[in-house]
Amino acid sequence: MSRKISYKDAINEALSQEMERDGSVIVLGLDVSGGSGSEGQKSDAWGGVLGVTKGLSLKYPDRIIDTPISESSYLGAAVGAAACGMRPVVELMFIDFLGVCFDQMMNQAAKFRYMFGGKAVTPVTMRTMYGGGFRAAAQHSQVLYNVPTHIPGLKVVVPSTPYDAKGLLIQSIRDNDPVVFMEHKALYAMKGEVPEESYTIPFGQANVVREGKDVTIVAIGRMVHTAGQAAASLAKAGKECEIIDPRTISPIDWDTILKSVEKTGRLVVVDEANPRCSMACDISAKVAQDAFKALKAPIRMVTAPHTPPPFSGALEDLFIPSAAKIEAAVKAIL
Amino acid sequence: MSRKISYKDAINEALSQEMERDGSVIVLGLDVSGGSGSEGQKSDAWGGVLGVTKGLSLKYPDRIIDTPISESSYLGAAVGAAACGMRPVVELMFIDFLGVCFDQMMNQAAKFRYMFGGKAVTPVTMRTMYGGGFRAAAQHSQVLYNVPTHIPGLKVVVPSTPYDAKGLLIQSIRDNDPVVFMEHKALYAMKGEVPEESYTIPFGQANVVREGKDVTIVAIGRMVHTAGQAAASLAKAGKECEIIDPRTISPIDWDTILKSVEKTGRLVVVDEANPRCSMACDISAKVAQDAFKALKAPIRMVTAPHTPPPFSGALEDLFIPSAAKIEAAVKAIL
Amino acid sequence: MAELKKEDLLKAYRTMREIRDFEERLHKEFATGKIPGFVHLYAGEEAVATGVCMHLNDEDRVASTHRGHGHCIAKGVDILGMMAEIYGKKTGSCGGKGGSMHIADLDKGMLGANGIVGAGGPLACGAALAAKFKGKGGVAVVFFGDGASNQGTILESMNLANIWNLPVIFLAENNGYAESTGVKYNVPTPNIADRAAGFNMPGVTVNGNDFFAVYEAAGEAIKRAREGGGPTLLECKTNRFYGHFEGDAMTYKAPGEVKQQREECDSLKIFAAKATASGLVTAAELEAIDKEVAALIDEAVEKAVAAPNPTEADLLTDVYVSY
Amino acid sequence: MAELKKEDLLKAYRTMREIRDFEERLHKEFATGKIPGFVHLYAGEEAVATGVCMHLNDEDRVASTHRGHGHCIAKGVDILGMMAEIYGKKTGSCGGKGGSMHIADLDKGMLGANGIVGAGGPLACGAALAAKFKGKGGVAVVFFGDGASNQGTILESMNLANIWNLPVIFLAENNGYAESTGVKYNVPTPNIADRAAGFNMPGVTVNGNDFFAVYEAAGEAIKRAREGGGPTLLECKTNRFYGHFEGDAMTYKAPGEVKQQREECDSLKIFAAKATASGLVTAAELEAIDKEVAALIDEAVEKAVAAPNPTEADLLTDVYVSY
Ligand SMILES: Cc1ncc(C[n+]2csc(CCOP(=O)(O)OP(=O)(O)O)c2C)c(N)n1
Ligand SMILES: Cc1ncc(C[n+]2csc(CCOP(=O)(O)OP(=O)(O)O)c2C)c(N)n1
Ligand SMILES: [Mg+2]
Ligand SMILES: [Mg+2]
Repeated sequence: MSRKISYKDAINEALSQEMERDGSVIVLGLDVSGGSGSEGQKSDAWGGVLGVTKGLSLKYPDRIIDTPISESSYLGAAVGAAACGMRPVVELMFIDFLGVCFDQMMNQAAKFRYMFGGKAVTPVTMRTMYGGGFRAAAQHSQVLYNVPTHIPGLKVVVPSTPYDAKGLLIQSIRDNDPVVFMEHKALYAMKGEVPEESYTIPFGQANVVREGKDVTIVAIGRMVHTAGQAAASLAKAGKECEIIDPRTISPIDWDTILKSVEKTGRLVVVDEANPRCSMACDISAKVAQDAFKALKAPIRMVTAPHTPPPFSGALEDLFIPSAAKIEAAVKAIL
Repeated sequence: MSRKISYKDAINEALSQEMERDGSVIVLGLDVSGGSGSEGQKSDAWGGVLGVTKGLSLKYPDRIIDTPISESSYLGAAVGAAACGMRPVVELMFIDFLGVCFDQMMNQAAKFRYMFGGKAVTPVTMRTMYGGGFRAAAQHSQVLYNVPTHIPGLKVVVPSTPYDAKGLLIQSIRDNDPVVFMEHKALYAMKGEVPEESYTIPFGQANVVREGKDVTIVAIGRMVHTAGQAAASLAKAGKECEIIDPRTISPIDWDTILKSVEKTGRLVVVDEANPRCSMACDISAKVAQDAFKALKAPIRMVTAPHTPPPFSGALEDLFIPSAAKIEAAVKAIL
Repeated sequence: MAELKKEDLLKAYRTMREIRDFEERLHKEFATGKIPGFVHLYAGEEAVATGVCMHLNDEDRVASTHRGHGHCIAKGVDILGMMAEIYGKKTGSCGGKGGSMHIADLDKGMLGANGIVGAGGPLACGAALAAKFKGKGGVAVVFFGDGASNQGTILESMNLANIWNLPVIFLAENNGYAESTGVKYNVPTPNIADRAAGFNMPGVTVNGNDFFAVYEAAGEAIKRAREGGGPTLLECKTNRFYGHFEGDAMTYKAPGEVKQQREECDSLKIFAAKATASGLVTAAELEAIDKEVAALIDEAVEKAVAAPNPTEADLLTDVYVSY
Repeated sequence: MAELKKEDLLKAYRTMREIRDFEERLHKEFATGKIPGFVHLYAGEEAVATGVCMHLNDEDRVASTHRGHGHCIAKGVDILGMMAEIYGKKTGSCGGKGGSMHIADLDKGMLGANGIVGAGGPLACGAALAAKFKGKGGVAVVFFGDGASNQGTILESMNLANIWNLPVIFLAENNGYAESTGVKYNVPTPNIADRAAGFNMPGVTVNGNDFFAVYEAAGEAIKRAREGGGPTLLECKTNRFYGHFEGDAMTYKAPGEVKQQREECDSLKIFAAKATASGLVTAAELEAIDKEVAALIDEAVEKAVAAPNPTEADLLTDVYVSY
């Protein structure tokens, strides 16, 4: 398995392989083909705003469906189609647009099964981009994965590598529950080893990215790599960090996290999101409840500050958690 | 100040007094007057779905404005009007309907000031009902105050008594930032002492509802009363609980919470919401970070389970945190 | 009435009678305090759900509203299960977890009553999209009220249905009120159907109290949809006989407004008159149905009252297929 | 052209030229990699913003879009501040916190460019409501694209504006594309203005490349709004000369499509031809403006490049008035 492809191509390949395998998989979203109704190239003109679905409409012309800018309708249509036997993968371009369609996710997709006494099955995958680094400012850089994580009935997946992106997306599509699949826009270009054949990664299984005995760092999505830099630097000073990438945050693999903290006695949580009611809080609180006795020092959270994402690169670089801040947090509790 | 009125009437009085004082205060929402365009009583036919604004349209006929069922538009109109010099109080009937209008709250109202470099002032108050106990099922019983709390730029107020409801609502209306004002539907009938004259309660000042030395219980909204029951029962067994009602959760009075935990060494957080990325996590995490040394036992969270709110009373009573569960949590860490 | 046979007429009448009696009985039972939550009654609007759903089979999907009992009954959901659900019992259609606002039966093509005004629009588009992929001529119907006609989700969905040429019927149930607010305030055109042109689809308005008018117009729209002719906006003007929800004093209605509607616009009376006048059915046959339905509703309430509550073990199940 | 005086014509031309040069320059500068983020250029659509905003004063409000530079300039926002903002500098209109998609100047009545498609509809309704309370004849304009015409917020807002009789102009900028998707796919009627009737308001479609056509139609709509006559939907058909955003290869446009539009539909050329033909202004006068504007844009870029970045102290400010 020595082939290296990008995070973006890994996602594309997962979609393609699942569409090949299962005719009930359809892809809906803004410009996911691109060019519909245009004067020039009428198919595959874009493949999504950043080209993630590029090429698919040539292979599956009827199942890659461009949508009008009506997120409630088309996301809700994906939910409805899922409840009627399809396996839609619907793209919400940026998670920041959640505000125009949240109801169909939170009150419809998430709740059908419970409200209907266990009778509904709604296998919809909602792909969306999140995160900073693009100088895309306050309405195109948010993280927000804590919002669907709060909602019972949804599953939330946050892959940090091309390998995970492919395996987790295939799992999401095959999964019988509604899944929110969060892609970090600044990871699309990242390359990594990805098997050509189809494979799945089960939900709720964290990845221990780096082993260490001094401190546990739980980091999510792109922050896994930032934490890795911090750990590399700390290693030079003789401090061994254990880095855990939960990969899915609902369900989340508490076992692996709690066991690690029981070993290290120390926890730093790194979350690119704003701090209040965040995943950083969620993980910290769980540990403070269930692994309290093992803790030798305060838990530290490294997050963005309580401000909207700023536009200017000079500010955004200060806004996004950095390796230096993670390192400082680790040092403060060692 | 021996006059007792209900939580609902306290809210009504706050609105009335502010409308009297300031002509730029307007109230918008579904049936907030009621009867518009009807064949019968054309004004004040409802006063909101549970009668909270009853009578106001008779006093201020032009400023109590019925809206179509277009939450995005009318909530956004309130935001726009606020940015243009009005002080709108807009009602989102139930917080569960957030999904059809969240954008105007999270990306517009919340972010104007920051995105525009400090130049916007958006004094909009968004009143909404939350919480269980009405057998109103999965789409009319949610708590969800963690969602606006996560969003920088919003303030979030959760009054637990008629006194607080009045003072905090007047503060919300006068406040120059967007405020989400959360009313628990099961508290409307609760009576308490409320001064007739106008008064404000500052944001970010918690209320120490009960003093005690053994354990700190932070409880929010209606849960303050449930915690009170638990504390009364525990007192009989000689255990002294300190109950803290944050009253506003963004901003939140960390000082009072941290000081109390420094005194008691123990923390139970009671939150009616679903557990993941909740206010329960938020408060637990902060304490595990900033008052860790004072902690003598694990932090405990008492929340609803990770399920949508069930309809049947038999289930809902098990879903909502009970005094018995709080008592058990306290005992588990004493 | 040409194409309707005797058995069709009797079936239609039975459905309408079931809805009416179900709702009238709930109204009484609610007053005793034994029924929890928010209950929105469909009494007065029976001809709409019935006239539409007579054209549908179990493969066709319906997305309903908070006022969903009528749609459920017309779509064939079991009445005993519905009653038990409304009482919050373990034997209910949703095991007591959903209640009045969330009754669903996917096997019957009932995608659920819905507590979110307008939410059915997108869902019906999705059901129609699935039907299109299936290629067997299935259709989807979204019922929504005059108030809901202003919700962005409904408006967007009309456009979506048109540009994807989906087999959806947008069924506007215009009962004149959204809670206490009159349709004249909320909708600035004479008819809700006037919105159809802007989304390039046929818009039709009929008397929603007349089963035959609804049946005919719905039949045309559904036929067109089945044949690939795309969506229709069909508005049925009707009345609700009770408050927005149980407990509503209806001060926004004019004195005598409901009384007059009950006298002049009662869909069951109108149906009975026309059906018996046609000579295809007799008054006695209708009365026999009345009795059977009365017994059925009695049975439903008795069984619902006697049924067990869900228990603690039920609280945590049915959130996910697997987690 | 009757009511337009020489100074008006010169002003209109200057505004259009400022927009064009601002955008053409950004296109060049973007290619050098010095401009961060997503940048959506308005070049080609100048006549729309200019024709509308000529009727507005600082008390009138405009809610804009992701493609907002033209609206900002036409509404009088300082060009030096805009350029610095787009470069992310401390001296920018928003201190570098907003960027291209969020330029605002409330003192000028510019309620902000907006990164959320359709979000301006409700905001403009609110601005209009405030104007109504103020009672001085103020109006609000929401600009939105052909793609945005399908967003529920826009559709809902048309209804809201009508039933509240708000002084709002819904200004549909139909440039034929929503990102890569053609308007023919997204909008099933010949004109977006065809949606107006369903919300009981006038709907007008004009050539958005002709300043005079826009000016006249907008003038009527704004006058009606100021006088209490309620909202209008005004559609301006126009073209964008660059990609959806900088970096877009525009494969969805036909070969030669932009070239032809630049030749036949260039709003500045059309304006210059008509204005000089009227005899009110001379080609030399327009050329003089060209030079002044070129110098202004040079200055704007130079100053923006030289300006300081915001610093750590700026990161945490401006979230709340008080917290
Ligand atoms: C998004 C949303 N907004 C508001 C409500 C509250 N609500 C429930 S029913 C209703 C009125 C609906 O009116 P209409 O669509 O005419 O249906 P009807 O009740 O007349 O059948 C309202 C406002 C809701 N449930 N969902
Ligand atoms: C709610 C929302 N959905 C999608 C987007 C992504 N997006 C930005 S601009 C755009 C196209 C807008 O098309 P149109 O309204 O025609 O405006 P134009 O770009 O042509 O000026 C899209 C889809 C967004 N910003 N907000
Ligand atoms: Mg109605
Ligand atoms: Mg466009």
